[in-house]
Amino acid sequence: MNIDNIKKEFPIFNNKVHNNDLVYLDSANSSQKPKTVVDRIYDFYTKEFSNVGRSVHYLAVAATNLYENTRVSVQKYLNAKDKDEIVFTKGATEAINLVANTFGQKYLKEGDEVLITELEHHSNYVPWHYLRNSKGIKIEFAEINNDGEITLESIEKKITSKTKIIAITHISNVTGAILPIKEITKLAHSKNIPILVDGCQGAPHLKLDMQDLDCDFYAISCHKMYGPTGLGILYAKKKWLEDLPPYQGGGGMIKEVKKEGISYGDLPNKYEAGTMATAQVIAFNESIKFLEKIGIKNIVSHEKELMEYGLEILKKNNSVKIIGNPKNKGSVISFTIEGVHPHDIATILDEDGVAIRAGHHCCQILHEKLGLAATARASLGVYNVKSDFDQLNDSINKCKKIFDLK
Amino acid sequence: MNIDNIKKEFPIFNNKVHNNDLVYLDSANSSQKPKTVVDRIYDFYTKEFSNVGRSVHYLAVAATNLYENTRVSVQKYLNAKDKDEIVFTKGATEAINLVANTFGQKYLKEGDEVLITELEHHSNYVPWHYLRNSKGIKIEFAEINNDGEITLESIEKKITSKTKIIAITHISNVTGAILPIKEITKLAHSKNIPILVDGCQGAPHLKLDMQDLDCDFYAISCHKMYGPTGLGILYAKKKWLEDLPPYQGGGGMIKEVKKEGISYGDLPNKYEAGTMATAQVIAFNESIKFLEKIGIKNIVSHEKELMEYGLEILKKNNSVKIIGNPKNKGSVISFTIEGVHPHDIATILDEDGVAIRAGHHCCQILHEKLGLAATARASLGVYNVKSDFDQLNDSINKCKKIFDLK
Amino acid sequence: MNLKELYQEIILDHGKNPRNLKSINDYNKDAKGHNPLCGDKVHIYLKLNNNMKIEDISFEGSGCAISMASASIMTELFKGKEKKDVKEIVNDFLNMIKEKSELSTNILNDDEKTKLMCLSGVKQYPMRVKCATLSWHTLTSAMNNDKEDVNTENVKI
Amino acid sequence: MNLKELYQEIILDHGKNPRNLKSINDYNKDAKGHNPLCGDKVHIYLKLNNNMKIEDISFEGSGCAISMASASIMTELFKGKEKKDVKEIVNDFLNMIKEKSELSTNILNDDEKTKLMCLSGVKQYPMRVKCATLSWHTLTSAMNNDKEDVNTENVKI
Ligand SMILES: Cc1ncc(COP(=O)(O)O)c(C=O)c1O
Ligand SMILES: Cc1ncc(COP(=O)(O)O)c(C=O)c1O
Repeated sequence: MNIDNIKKEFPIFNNKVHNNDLVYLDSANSSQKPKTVVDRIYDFYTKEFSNVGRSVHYLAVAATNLYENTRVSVQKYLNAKDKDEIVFTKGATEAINLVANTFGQKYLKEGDEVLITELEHHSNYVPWHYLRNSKGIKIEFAEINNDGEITLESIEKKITSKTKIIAITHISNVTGAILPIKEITKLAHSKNIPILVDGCQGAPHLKLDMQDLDCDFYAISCHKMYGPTGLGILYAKKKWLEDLPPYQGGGGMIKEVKKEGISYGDLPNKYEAGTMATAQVIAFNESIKFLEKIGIKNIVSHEKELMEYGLEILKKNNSVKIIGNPKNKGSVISFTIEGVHPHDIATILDEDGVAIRAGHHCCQILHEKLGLAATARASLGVYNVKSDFDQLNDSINKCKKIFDLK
Repeated sequence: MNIDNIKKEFPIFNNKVHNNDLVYLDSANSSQKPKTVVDRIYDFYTKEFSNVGRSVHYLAVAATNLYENTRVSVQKYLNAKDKDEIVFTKGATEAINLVANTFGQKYLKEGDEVLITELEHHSNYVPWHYLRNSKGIKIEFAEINNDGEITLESIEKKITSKTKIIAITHISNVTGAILPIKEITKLAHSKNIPILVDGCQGAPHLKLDMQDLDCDFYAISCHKMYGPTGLGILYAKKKWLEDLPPYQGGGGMIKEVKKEGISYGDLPNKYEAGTMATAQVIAFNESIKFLEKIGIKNIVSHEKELMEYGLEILKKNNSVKIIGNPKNKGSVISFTIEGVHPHDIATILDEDGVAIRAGHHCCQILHEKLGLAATARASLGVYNVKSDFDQLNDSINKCKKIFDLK
Repeated sequence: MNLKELYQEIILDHGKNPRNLKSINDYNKDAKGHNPLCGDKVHIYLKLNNNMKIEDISFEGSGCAISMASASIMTELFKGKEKKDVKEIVNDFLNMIKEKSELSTNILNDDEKTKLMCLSGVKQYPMRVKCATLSWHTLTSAMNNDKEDVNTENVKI
Repeated sequence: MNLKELYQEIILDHGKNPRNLKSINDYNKDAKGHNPLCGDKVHIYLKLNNNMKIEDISFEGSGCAISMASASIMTELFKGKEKKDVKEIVNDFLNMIKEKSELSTNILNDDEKTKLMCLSGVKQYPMRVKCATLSWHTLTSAMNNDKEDVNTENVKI
């Protein structure tokens, strides 16, 4: 598969937006879907549909196998040790809630500290906040430096004898900073602290190797990874999944149910209560295949090249201020234009078919720190090309003209 | 839309199973999907895809409107008072967990009682069991009578001054008993006890009117209702959604986030954390349209006719023992054959293309009460026809022959 | 769609140089509004005199050109108006943004109407309607002495 | 696929009239197994004598024809066998069910092999493989003195 014309694998680009070609720069929000993924959903529902794991008839057997095949594909893609370390959830948000809830139940008590960062998405803050309310734990925030990065040192500074878990993003969805997860994990483990990584922005854009990263938990949103909506993945080391209590309760996750008590099923069923997102899981196998066909190496270098091109162009535009300047930067460029509110930028760009996002990107803590109510954000997917940035820049110039800026 | 040839709306029936026509009698497990629903998913992903509610560009605006349109359709279908009473979840299991967790947090303490029934699916028992463990509450079980029914009296008998909530199924997924929800709700409310209804089996088969039923919570699985997998609905009276604490935490459900604290968004966002199952919600609008086009009255009478026919045929078969004999019976017939294990029945039926389910159907409490390890279950959808029961009966006779029964 | 209709000269002017952007010392009514989607915030201050006339009105806040211009134009408009007329004018404005293309109230003169009509371009931009209406809802809330902040995710438009 | 291969005479016979369906009073090893999907349960009892020979073996439980027949045939087979041979026979059986179509061990004689081969029809019914293997996994667990019950959702086949 040639990455230079990968766009043709995505049917959405055959459509016009306000009579213009779609320039989609909102992949950090959600990625578009390759045709193979959408076709798989269609075929599954029209030719093979059945619920998973509960009946012995032909369709059910086939669906169960397909469902478990995806688990194995994901295991391999993440280089996880065991397929039972892959839990399907409804999204990264649920994956993080699952960990915060079950880890919190078992291991956190009043005065304990959870260490997160100023870069975190609300999804990796609110679930911990619940424990602040219910258990009286404390939340510490590792601070960003002037480049919008989190360094190993900024983490180290905030670790105390009360730190019970570290929960950090792999890539900031605002500054694009790539965090040194492997080093942070080593540090954390040297102090016996487990680490959760919010991999929403990391998973679609970086080579992933769970055994090498060695983190305890890794949360993924499939819809940002060329997969269907309503699906996420929690990778967790087996010892944790065996050790922690179950999360939601229902069918499929139990062993024996009596009026007096209940025993829970083994992994991975223990964390997959109720009917799962069968069709989505099965289709996600095609997303993995798609990524594997291009090859993560090619994706990384393609996106790096795009990123450099985009930064170069935008830096030349004297009204554009880029947010953050991390040495290791992946897949997102947030910016402001002095004199034009991001919301207005987004509306004007949209008229030209350029889709970006404006707002706080669910990172209010960071925006408060930066003293900004909102920023504009252009984010990349495999289907982007250099001319997308040319169009972005042209449309930014249109904003400037409308707002009478030089 | 003519219910007599509704099968042609479902592409799955164009496929063969072991060279036989598919006789799908496993709809209580999950229903098949009409073409309109599958097409909607396809079109959304290939022509209109964007995340919901977070960007101002064209695709995002359109997706947000489509998403909210489904909420309004569901509101109307359920005759709920307000669209904000409709919360999208990943399934009925999550919907029940949401209520048990948040109601439990706020209102349950040691010694309090939750009243459920012996008919309940594990999904409506395990979430309450968690509270037994964490808070020391008690779970009481209203008992079935000899016909496999739960009567108003059996509920009344178990209500004490400590009963804080009643959680019961609308239709048993084993005996098919339809519970007198309206009467039970009246009784509960007369004692100031709120009531949750597990509507998994009720929603696809009964006329629903939340304002008439007057229950406090109603949980639905969309995949059993001709909709996509990975989607459920919690109907809850507005006063509860306003009163109870939030469930999962993440993006979209907050108002203001600071390092010191968080305030939550208004309904319905408060309970929809993170990126939702956008495509599934949008496609579910087609499921509702499908149901409305046939008309629930026609569905009820069609399924009633089928049910009577099926019962008549199976009752004539001297080896078949039907489980339960409720006066009001909907959509499922569970049975055993003396001398043939349900698991063997299912395998033999499958060879003829007849898909049923064998096992405890996530109702171990009920099976223990009945003294059965497993039962076989045939369940109905709108696409079934009388000849499906003829085929079922023929295949049962094949079982008997293989096992040398008279 | 037409960006020129949305970003008219007068909107850009009010957006860049909002009138009445300050607090009032001796206000007797106020309310806060918030659009969580884009972070726009507004705080409306009102001084109602004994004759139930709006003696002074101002706002503080930050937001996009549309929301700043709308608040600026609104405060200009209401200075000197009677309390009893506020509801009718607000409703007329909201209707103009939502459904009709015209203003129909007799309380406003033609000049005032022309100025308000500048905001009608927003109708073609559904996601921006909330920007234009935030300050108006917040004004209503201030008049009603509501305790809850206005949240655009909550009000109908 | 062929139902006749799955439900052979001998399977139906053992399924209906399982041999060794009882507990042993003086057993010295035992283990429980469970297939949560269909509710099948088995409890294996073993009496190993001082010469490390299986002096007696029995089972209790309930389940489908396949699982009952498999347990029945298995207990018949192992009565009198040496402890050291159990592992090889179990593996050979599991391989036969999973991959190969033949039994290759030299420990079993032709009659014994023929009897075991009756269970090979299950290979074509993936959901039923667990029924056929439950008692075998449970036997292994009993020999190993495992503390955890066997759960077919957990073991590889
Ligand atoms: C009565 C009943 N309740 C709850 C459930 C669980 O629904 P889901 O698995 O879709 O969450 C089911 C279906 O399996 C059911 O039949
Ligand atoms: C860094 C980060 N974390 C978490 C999330 C939440 O993911 P989801 O909404 O898919 O659950 C997102 C995406 O919005 C994100 O960018």
